[in-house]
Amino acid sequence: MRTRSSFISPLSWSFFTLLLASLATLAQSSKAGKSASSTGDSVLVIVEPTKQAEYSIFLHGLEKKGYAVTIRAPKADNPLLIEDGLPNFSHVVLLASDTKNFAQDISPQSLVQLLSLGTNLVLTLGLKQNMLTSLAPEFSLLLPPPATPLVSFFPERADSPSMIPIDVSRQSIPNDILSVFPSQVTGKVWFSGTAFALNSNPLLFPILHAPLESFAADLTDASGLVSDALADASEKGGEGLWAGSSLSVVAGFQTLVGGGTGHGADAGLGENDQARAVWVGGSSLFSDEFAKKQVVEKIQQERGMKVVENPSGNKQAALEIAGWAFQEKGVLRIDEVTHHKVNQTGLVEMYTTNDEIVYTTRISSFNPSTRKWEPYSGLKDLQLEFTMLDPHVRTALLPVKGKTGLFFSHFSSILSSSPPLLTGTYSTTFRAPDRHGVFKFVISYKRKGFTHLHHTLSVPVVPPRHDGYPRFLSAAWPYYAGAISTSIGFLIFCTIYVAGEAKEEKKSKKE
Amino acid sequence: MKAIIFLLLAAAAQAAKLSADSVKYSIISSKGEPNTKSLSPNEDLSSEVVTISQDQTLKLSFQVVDKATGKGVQPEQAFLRFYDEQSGEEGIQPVRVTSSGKAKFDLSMAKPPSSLPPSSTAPLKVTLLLGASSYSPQKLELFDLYVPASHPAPVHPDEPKFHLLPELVHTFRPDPQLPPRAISALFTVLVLVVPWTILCGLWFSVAPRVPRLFSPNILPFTASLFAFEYLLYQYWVDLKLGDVLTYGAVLGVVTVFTGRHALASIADRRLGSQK
Amino acid sequence: MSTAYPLPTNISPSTVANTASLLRIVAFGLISAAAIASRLFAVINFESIIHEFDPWFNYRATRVLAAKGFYEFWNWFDPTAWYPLGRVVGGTVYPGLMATSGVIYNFLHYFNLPVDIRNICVLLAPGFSALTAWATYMFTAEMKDPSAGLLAAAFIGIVPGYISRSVAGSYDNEAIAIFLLMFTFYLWIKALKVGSALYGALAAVFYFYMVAAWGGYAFITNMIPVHALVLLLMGRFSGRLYVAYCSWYVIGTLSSMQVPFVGFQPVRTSEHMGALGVFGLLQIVAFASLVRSHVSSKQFQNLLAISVVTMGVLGAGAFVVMTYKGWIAPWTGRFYSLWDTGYAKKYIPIIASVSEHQPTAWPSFFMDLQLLIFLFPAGVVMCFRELRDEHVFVIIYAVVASYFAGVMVRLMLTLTPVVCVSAAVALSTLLDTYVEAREPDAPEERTEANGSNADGKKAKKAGGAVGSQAGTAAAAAASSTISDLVSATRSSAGSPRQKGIWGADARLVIILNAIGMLVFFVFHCTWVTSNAYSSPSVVLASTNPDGSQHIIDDYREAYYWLRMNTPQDAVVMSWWDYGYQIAGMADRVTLVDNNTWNNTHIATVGKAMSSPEEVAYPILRKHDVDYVLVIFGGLLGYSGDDINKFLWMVRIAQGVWPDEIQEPNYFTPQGEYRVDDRASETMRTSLMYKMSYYRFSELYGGGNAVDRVRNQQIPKVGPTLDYLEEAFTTENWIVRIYKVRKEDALGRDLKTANAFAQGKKRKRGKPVSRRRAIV
Amino acid sequence: MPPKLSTQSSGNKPSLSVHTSPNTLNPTTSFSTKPSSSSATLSLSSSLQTLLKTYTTQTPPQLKFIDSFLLFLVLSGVIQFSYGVLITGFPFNAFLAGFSSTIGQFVLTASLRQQVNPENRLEFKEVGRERAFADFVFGSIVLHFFVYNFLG
Repeated sequence: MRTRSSFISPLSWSFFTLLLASLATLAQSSKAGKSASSTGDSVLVIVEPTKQAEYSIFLHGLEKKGYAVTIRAPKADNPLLIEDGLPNFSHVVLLASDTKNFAQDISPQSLVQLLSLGTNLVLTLGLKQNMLTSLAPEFSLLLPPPATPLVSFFPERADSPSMIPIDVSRQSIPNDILSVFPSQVTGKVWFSGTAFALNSNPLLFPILHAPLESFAADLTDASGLVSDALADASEKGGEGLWAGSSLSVVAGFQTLVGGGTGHGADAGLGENDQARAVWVGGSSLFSDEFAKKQVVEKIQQERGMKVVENPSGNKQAALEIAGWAFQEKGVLRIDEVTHHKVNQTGLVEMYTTNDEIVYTTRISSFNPSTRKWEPYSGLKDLQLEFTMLDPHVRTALLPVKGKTGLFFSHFSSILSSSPPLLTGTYSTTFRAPDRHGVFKFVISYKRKGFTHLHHTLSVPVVPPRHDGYPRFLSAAWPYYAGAISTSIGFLIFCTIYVAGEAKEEKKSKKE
Repeated sequence: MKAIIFLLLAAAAQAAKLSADSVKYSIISSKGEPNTKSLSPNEDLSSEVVTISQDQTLKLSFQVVDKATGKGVQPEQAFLRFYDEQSGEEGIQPVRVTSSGKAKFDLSMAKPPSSLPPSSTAPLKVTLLLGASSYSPQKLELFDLYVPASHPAPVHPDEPKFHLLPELVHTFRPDPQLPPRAISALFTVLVLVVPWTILCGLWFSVAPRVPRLFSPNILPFTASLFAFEYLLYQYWVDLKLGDVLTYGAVLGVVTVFTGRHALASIADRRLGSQK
Repeated sequence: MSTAYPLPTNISPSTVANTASLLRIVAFGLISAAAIASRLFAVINFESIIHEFDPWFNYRATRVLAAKGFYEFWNWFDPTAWYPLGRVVGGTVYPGLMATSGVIYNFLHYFNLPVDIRNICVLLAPGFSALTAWATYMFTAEMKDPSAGLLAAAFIGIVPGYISRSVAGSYDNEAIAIFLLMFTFYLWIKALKVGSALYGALAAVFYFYMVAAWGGYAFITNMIPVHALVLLLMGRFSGRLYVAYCSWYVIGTLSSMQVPFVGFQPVRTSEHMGALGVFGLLQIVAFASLVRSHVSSKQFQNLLAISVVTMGVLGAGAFVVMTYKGWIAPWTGRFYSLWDTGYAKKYIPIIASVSEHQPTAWPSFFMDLQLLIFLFPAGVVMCFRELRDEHVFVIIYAVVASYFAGVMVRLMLTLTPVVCVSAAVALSTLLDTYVEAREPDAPEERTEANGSNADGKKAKKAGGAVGSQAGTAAAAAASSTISDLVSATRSSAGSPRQKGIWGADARLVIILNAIGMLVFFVFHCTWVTSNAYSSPSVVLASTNPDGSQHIIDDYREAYYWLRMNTPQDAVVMSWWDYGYQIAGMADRVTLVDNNTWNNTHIATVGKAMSSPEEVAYPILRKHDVDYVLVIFGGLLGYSGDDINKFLWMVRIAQGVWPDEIQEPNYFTPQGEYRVDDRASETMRTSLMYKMSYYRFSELYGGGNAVDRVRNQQIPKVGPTLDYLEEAFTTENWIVRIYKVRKEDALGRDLKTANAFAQGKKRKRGKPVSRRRAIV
Repeated sequence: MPPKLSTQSSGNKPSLSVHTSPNTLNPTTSFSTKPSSSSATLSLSSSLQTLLKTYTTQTPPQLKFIDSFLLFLVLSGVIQFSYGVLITGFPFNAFLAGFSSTIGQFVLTASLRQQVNPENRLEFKEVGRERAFADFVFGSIVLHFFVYNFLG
């Protein structure tokens, strides 16, 4: 019974407390309408009009996913990216990788501003210097010198070395990074363009590595002797060598939000204005040519060689890459946060030191297939910090069992009109430190490929009230007794003193 | 959909393979005696293990040849790849190849090339990558190289925040421990008994008779005194300050009057008696 | 017997006494009126506003007390101060002041007088100044006679040294503390004279009030024991002393420990041990005298010698041991700074940085006390003439207080009352002597119209009457001191038979002279009060060329901007001087404030202010700072600005991070403190400098920008800010508010982000070696 | 007879503190004046005798009555103090309250004794016997208020 009450409470009052969150939720759900994206349907594709036809498959794929695609030529003046400080599109794809100069409003600064305004970007690099190559370093990308495409002689094939099939399935991905390519991306992905090295920046993570045998070089230059050129480049003072599987051809970038104080100027749950950017080494990855191009593979058989031609994975990979950028997958959100004392219900403005605190949060993720936000209990490494200057407590927020969840869901639907979602609830109980101050509940869940969850809620922890200390301690019995006996003695003394001075008279007579 | 073609003779039609032969390495330490060792690498894993220390130098030499004709070739790509399987760190070192296909590479740990990756206790797998247009490329596993361990690769200061962090617990101050109740009780009894017994003993001997204990002059005064002490006792138990002050004020006025009266009467008696 | 001028002979002593007391009452009413009125300059010149710094906290706390009641106030934890540590207000405040005005507030509202709490706070100090005058009157009356008392009351009523802390609006502890000080002393003297536990207990109760009201209670805690000890050493032990002191000490000490802020100090710290020691000593002596009454003197010698020596040795030993074991805290830094003026600057800059802790400048003695400072020694000498117990007290008080007043400016306050008292004693003795009508031998009588100073004269008449016919009638008027009075007048009247004053002219000259001095004194007080002490440093006043007053209201402009344009829970960082004002006027969260209880936190702010942007930024973010507020007087020539306080920030920060902040780096190689182009690199990159002079030179267009406080020329190319952005600057640039920028969305440091935003291209990088060998 | 004994004890309780302390001190004094120490103790004991005698004979019973109350307070104070020192003074406010209640009561009663003692009539001209008692009551009640306030 008591456990029940302690679980109902967050739901019953959270509904009132986190109005902001719920409003954000409404906004989100209304935005996540037709398309598979959680942040909006409108897509602006910037591409040379002549080349537009080369990407028909990709663009059609986007439309099939429910996106409203607008095409704009790089030099065209409209539609503008930003009008009156507001972005015109939810997503921008820049396929004009080799264009030299762009219209006025398409500049590195404006692109960065777009990101900070919450617009997602897909940026493709070309072999020539242009606006994007100067923008890339801001995202901690290390580009090779111009006109040095990624080449590889492996595997042996008829195509030119600069046209490389990359095996998606052989990508090694750490377990706490979202894998952009689901298992259904089969076959190899054709790539041709520049690869880039990644500086250490936790916001940036590789989506598609270059093959380990590949390297960036200009095989066509007349001076020949590529090997010597590479050797020179790799030496000290050289312009550096770009080679191997540490390079990436596709990298994802998640902008930083909620890094702030979580109150005052930057209050609120920050994930609304989080944006994503994807850097792709070459726009041809999205092209119809590569989407149609077969991959020739030899398979050793007991009876000699067997040559197999598979369709490439480009069509799917392109959509997956764009899908991640458009916040279809790996999108999380904190719906509400509640906290209260153990075995108590109701809103708490301040805790006393050593209180047992129950902290509960509800998290949901966006499901691109149903295009809805659904409660999400999949986070295994969610942590809660109780911070004053430094974290005093850091404990795991574990998902609450689904069964209880259902049980309470129907309870909560009775108690308050908050939606009966209990799965996706994470909760923990800990003891407030025995020092007073303004503490903050901090959830800061940052994983590469996922939306950053950042939520802070400050609450004062105060010393006990003057009557909050234990009284009538056994240790103090003698003192209590002493005080009381003194006053009793005083009373009796007074009584006798005033009541009877008869004898004293006698004395004074005697003297 | 999937088109499968059997070419039995297709193998003959493909380009000639590159390969490296006379692959030798020797380890030069400060005090000479280079023991040169040759090995014949192939595509699958090699069991060869090489260890060099801080003051040693690894000399590696080979010749890139056309496997069919056996004469030297100068490929575009002649890379040594150092790879740490544990940390996944990788380093690529291009090697200069002469037109005759001869190649040399020195790895001195005194001043290692920038391509050498950070190394832990695990060995670095050294692979030779050969690639040239119009030849089919070749990948040769040379040996596992043990080099002195270095610092791990530098990470961004915020990197830990993007992974699971260690849990923290607050260490609480210990509560003050109380003495055993028995002792407290004992002393309580002492405080109550010892002084009172003595007091009573003494007072029985010296205390005057109390003839006027209940005389109307005295009694109100004593009563109000008792009331006062009781009020204070109640304050200790469960009264708020405000109540006590108000009650106390009222009681104080009463006590003043009763007291004046009582003391006046006593004074009269005394003075009267002394006359 | 001849008189210098005719004395009415047909007046019955009772009439004389009654007139005297009536006049006394009237005079006293006038004095209180003057005392209150002269403190209202601040309200007249400016408005009914709370003054400078601490009063703002007291005002805020009082509002809480009035709104939520006493217990809530007692348990009040203020999360908006000392963010994020918070402040346990109930346990770190002297609640006497707030309680007082809270009581007044509730009292008035109980009678349906809806007075705004602010006006109560503003007018509390003037109101209590009248009570102070009364307490001083009582005290001095015990010293000499009521006429001297009236003089003293008049002095304390208008003397600048006391007005400086009690003008309307300076709602600070001292406002009521001085009254409590004087009244406690009066009760102590009374208790000592009468030897009644009643007065002792009353003194203890008011001592408790004093403890609850002001940290300066330690002055009483040590004055009374010293007095008692001196009396002991003078061989003046008496039952009265025992009764008075013991009843005061026991009740007073126990009650003082009820104040949460004081806690167990009275039994733990050395400052309070003197009182305890005297208490023990008195027990011994009293017991010894009891024994003496029972045994012959010779045996008594042995007993006394042995017992006293034993007790003394045991007591001293116990004290040493306990201090050594740490049961008794050694002297605190503030205490040491009283003996060694250089101590604070060396070890506790936080204390030294407070302006009112600086040693007093000589002129301020004259400014605050004027004529009294000359009468003061004379009065002390008078006390030596007839050395009764209470006179000993005044002498000790005079000596101690004048030393402390020399050490610390703010302790001038404790000196002022005794100066008034002894000056009054001196002056009234003078008047007594010269208004005294009897002549040694004067054949003829002179009539004389003596203009003013009615009270002194009439009072003297009363005294004279008492003297002439050793009056039972006047006993009512000059209540307890009658016998003393008799003896005094006798001696003064009886001795100078051969040498004395003849004729009225000499009298006239002296008296007129005295009156003249008094008149000048009054003018001086009025002038000082209206010009020097009535400015609420929240609002500044300057005079236009045409002489009219021009109000500079930048502080309130800035605080109001904060209140209106920033989120409720925004954290504002500023130097601690402005913490209370920000909390009070802007109602925003502050990092540090004038209750300087946590040196490290203040040092953190000091470090942030004195380090370069990129060092300061992590500190700001860690403390959730949203806005930074600095005071800059360079445009207006307002010298009390942060650049002038900057060195204190540096010193305090250096105290905690000696290897990161070094004071010398902020000076030029020649050791000058400059802000112009010759300023040191550290100085120019420091956050404080940048925030002060950001865009300062732009204000002068092409012309050369001159800082009118430092009188130095600011370089044309001003400092640039990457991590902060200017949010608001007041009309006269006195207050400048900066907003702390959020981290860059791309994870770059804000310097690079700014460079990019301004279109700077960065050079291409290349892959670097990730291997770092272990050396 | 019993009154004698009792008054003795009541009388020499205060003097006990004197009587014991020299013994503890003797070594130190003996350093200074070796010969005189023995005589000192001798005279001490003798003087104690006379002290008791004079006390029992000369003290009016009302004072004895007060003295016994003083003794009572001393005892309870001593016991509380020893408890505080030996066992625990943990609720320090309680200790202070209890202990200082006895101390304060003692001091106030001693003041009363001084004031009503016929020998110092001259000292207390303005404080008659009844006035003295009123003071005593007032002081005690104020004291007890603070004691109970502080008892926690």
